[in-house]
Amino acid sequence: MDLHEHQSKALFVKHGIPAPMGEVAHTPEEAEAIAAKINGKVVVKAQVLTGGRGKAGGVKVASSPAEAKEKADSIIGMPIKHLTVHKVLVDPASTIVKEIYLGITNDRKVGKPVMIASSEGGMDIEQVAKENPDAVIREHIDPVYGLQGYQITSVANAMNLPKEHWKAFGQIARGLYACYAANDATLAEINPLIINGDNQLVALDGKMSIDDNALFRHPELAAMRDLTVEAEAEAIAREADISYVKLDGQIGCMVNGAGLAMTTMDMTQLYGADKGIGPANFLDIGGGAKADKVAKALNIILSDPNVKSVLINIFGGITRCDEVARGMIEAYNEVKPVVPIVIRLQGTNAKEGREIIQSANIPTLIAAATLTEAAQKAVAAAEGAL
Amino acid sequence: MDLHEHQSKALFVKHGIPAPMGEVAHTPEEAEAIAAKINGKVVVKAQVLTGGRGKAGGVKVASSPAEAKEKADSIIGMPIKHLTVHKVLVDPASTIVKEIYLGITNDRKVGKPVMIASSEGGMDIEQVAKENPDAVIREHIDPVYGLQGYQITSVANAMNLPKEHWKAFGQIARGLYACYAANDATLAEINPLIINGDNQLVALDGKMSIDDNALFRHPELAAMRDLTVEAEAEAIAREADISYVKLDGQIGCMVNGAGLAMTTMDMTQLYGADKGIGPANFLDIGGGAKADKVAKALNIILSDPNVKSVLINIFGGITRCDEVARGMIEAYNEVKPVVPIVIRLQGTNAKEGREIIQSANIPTLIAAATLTEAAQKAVAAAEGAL
Amino acid sequence: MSILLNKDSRIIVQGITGREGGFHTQQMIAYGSNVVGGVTPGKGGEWAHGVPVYDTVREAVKQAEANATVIFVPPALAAEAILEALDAKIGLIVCITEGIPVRDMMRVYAKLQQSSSRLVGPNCPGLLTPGIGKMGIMPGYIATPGRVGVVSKSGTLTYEVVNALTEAGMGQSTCVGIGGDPVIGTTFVDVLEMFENDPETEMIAMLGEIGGRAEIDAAEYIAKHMTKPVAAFIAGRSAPPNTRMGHAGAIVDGNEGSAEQKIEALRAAGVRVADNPEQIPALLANK
Amino acid sequence: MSILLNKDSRIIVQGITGREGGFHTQQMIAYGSNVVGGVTPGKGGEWAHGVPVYDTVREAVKQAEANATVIFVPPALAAEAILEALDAKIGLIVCITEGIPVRDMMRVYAKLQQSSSRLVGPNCPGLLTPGIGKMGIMPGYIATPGRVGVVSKSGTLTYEVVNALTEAGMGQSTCVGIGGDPVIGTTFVDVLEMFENDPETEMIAMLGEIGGRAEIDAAEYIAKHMTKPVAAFIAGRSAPPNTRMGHAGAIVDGNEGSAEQKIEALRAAGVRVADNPEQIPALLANK
Repeated sequence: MDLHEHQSKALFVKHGIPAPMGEVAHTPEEAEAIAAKINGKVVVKAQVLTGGRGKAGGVKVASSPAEAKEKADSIIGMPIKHLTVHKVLVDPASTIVKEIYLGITNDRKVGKPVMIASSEGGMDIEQVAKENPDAVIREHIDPVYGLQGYQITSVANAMNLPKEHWKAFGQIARGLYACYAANDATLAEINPLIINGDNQLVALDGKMSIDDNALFRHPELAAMRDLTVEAEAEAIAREADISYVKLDGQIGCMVNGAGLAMTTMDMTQLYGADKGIGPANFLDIGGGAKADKVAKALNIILSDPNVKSVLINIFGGITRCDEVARGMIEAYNEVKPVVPIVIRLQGTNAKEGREIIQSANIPTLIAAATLTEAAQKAVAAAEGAL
Repeated sequence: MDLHEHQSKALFVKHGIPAPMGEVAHTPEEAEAIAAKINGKVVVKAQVLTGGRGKAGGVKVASSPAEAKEKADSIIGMPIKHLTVHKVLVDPASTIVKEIYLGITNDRKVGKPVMIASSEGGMDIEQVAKENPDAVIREHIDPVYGLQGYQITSVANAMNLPKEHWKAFGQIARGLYACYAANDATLAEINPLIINGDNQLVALDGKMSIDDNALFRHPELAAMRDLTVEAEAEAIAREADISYVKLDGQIGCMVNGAGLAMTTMDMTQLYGADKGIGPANFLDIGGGAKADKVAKALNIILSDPNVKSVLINIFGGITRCDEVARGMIEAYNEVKPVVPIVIRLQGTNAKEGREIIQSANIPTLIAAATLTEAAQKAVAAAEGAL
Repeated sequence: MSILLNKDSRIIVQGITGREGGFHTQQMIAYGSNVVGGVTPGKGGEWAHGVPVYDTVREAVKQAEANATVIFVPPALAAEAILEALDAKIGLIVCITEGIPVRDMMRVYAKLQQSSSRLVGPNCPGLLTPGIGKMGIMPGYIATPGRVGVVSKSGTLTYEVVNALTEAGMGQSTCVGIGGDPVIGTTFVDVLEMFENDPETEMIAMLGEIGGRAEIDAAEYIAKHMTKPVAAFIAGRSAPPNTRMGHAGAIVDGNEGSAEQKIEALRAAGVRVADNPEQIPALLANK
Repeated sequence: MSILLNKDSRIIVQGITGREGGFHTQQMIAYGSNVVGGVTPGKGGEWAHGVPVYDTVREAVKQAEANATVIFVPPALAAEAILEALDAKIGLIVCITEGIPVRDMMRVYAKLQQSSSRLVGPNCPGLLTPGIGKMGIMPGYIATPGRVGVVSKSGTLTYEVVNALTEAGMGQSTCVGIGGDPVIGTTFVDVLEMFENDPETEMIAMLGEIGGRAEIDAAEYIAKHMTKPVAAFIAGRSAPPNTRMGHAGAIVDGNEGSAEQKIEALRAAGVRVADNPEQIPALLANK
């Protein structure tokens, strides 16, 4: 789960990291009031959970409350990538003398957190990493012992940070690791960490991602989830414990298991790409799905107007295919979909499942034996409907 | 540093361990008032930093506030071993159905904390450990990962604790380890941990010792030090960063280094034992002692009226013997001791040091070349004064 | 000799009295796996599914001489269950549990590296050695003894391929689900090495996914060390590129992780990469 | 060959710019020790006592090819200093610092056991190899090259015995102060084993104290494995028995720890135990 900049920076401050203490505005008027309170130059920053905000015009400087209102008005409601901006952070403006990058994430190769730092911070840090890898310092952290002081010294040294800033940098690095560890983060990033006009280190922008698997022990973080960025279908899916991601194609997919769900998507693209047909979504209903879950999943898939056919691919392992088939018929009767549904059952009691589907005698319910056959039939059905 | 029972139990309660919530009384009247508040049977318990309190009559049950006052009166001021009781804990009395032992200490052999438990708790636990070692469970704890739930299960299982108590025991074991770790304890002990008449587990008595080396990061614990148990000389020594322990002999010792200090004591006993003469104290002045420290140490030694002679044994490593000799002369002139002082200087600039002592021409300042000679001369001097 | 699981394996189930643990214990026993007991704290002394329940793994090792464990305990307790198995010096630990916080797994991983135990998973379907037994949730009936080693990040996709192999008359030596979590005990490379050294395995089916660089590492290993033929499928070619927050992840992982890159690396290593998992038996048959 | 410290040792001093660290750096260099640098965070690039200062041990290893370190940093930071040396894979770590919290040392000890480094100390006078060099605070001039290995828990008592040996014309191969803290990196047994295997050591002087059971372990080791003569002194016969709080310590340590028990165990192992440390040279001379 990703946190907004203002949420991330609030957590940073809790861990002793200096950051501009602005406030969030949901309307231009609120932005104006905050700017008046700050009583100086401000930055109005779109709070959206995606990158490229700056390039999209989502960050603007304002010299007066009136100008802050005007800038906020232009930013709130603007689209950035596939998201709409619903709120802005109004921060006091800073003079930037130098931009540093400081982040922590998990390195799955070694099973440890890694601190990443560069004296060449800012938006182009990935470019720096590619073109001048030596300018990006990596320091692996023992997850049991935590970040040690000598590691911070080593990082500060390697990035050629002037020694007058080491003490402040140490406090920030310690704070960032503490913040990362205490919140089960998978990313905690300060970019840029600036040296400002007063020669102070300040976290100008911050990003954090929290491990979804750990949210059960962080109710206060779980409550920070921004529901406005979630499409309605995704919210419904999450409630029902279904993994759903909307895509741009025409074939709605319902599969048990993430790997097989991706594979099923791949198959619709493999056989449909030359006809401009591909997957409309990723959907994993998980193990042991019962009728009501199948119905919910079907509803979610069909809420996408682009869907021209549905491909249901169930490999019954522990799940029994006859049960899924019965659930499918129930769901069909409840949802009454108009688009054709190709259903392929394999594994435990697959034969019984197929018989149940066939004996239901629903013309838009098409059985398939193999995944290849199912994908081809789903493509053909979608094509027929195009 | 040892904590009193009431201090230890207060820390236990902070970590979720149920314990009787009595109060401390310094006078019989206070004890009466506390008993009145408790409004039921109470136990009046001497708070002294030594074992064998129960056998010495320092723990008494009282059925009424008046009786509590009476018992407190008999306990406050009583001597237990070499200590005087200055205060009592007045706890509500408990019905004891079963006594369990649960303690944590460090096992230096393996460099880890070890949890020790026995279903045969109470005062005779050491006896149990000797006679029936299998009745004492030992579970080593990884100091980095901490006590794990399965270890608690294993302990509960091995001590045949009825399963109805496992949950409560788990909470207490976790709490005890957390209390131990958070306070840099070297001992945290519940003895007895009882099953009371309501079938609840309760920490009836508690002991904690804190690592002196870690007190710098626990000012709140350092403030708990009971200064009333410290002899004045010991308090002065601690202030001056001198290690001093009063003993029963006649030869006051002043040495640099703990091992050499013990060795010097051993030598006085080796040559004096047959004459009933031995060390009057352990005293380590540490490294690089200067004149003022030598003077302080001399004052501390001479504050003991049993001292008949003094043995100063300095092995100058980094410390220069000439400096010590000069310091010694200064100290001598300041303190003007009447007892003879044997001084043996060895190591760096020993020759110069000896010359300084000799040229001072003080009759009660006797030089010696070897430790053996020094010990023999100190014994003779003490003998002469006997 | 199969890899990992064999006739000398004495399996216990951690979480045997739970719903999932209980069901799969029955399935494992029905498949003929040598399940010698289970562990549920507080239920020691009881019986479940015909085997004794112990309070701790240590007790199960002592009483039932367990040397392998399969873990079905809930995510909040699973990391500790693995630590318990490590502490009891269980040689083979298979963790099925999905949803373990990655921070917990990193702590486990540090301990695992100090031990001589093998951890498979977590968040995996486990192991299946046709004719010998299974540890985990793979449906036993889809497999048949033979000479294809199967290794996979995925669950149902594995079943799909195992089923296709069986239907094509190609049995399996061992099927291993390594799991798709960020921190796992056993990697593609580990399993490939075991298959390479296993005389009963003649060829390997490998099923990967987008994300991470495990398949790239596998390709490098195959190019350098493997003599046996490998066929692979990489799921997720149609998935849109991940829109990642921040830069740290990209800096650590570089640009690796897309299906195309993985497929390319595997092809360059001489692996036959299928467009469709149902092609795998054919790719292996034409060796 | 001496033990631990030798001609190939390239020594750094952690805490070189501190008062104690600086003084003893001068002493070590004056004695001829091969000090190649020092470490003080924030002072990298400066020079101290004629050697370069680095910000980190890692840097000192890289730039000065350090393979041995002696630690003089304050107690609150000393455990981390040891971890830093371990992380930089320094093979020989000598920690002089007194007063490190035991909890910190237990964490260090867990890490030490995963490494291949040797830690001597903490709270010890360090090492002295006459004619080669010293790491720590032992006064160099009292020692002279020879064939007696000295191992001790104590500081000045060691000097006393080394001095007595030198005055008796008996030089030393290496003098090792192992320190008296509850958790230490190198025990009597470790050093005795090194001396037993060191062709330059012919006989050993061992100086123990009351408390703990290290001398009992040493006696057991000597009885089983040592062929070279050992003379010992145990300090603290006149100390009153420790009045200990609680029972846990007594249960863990049993009744061991008194001088009498240690002396008895050592005598039973064939060790000549002195009543007086000044007897040690004579006890060794009459071998």
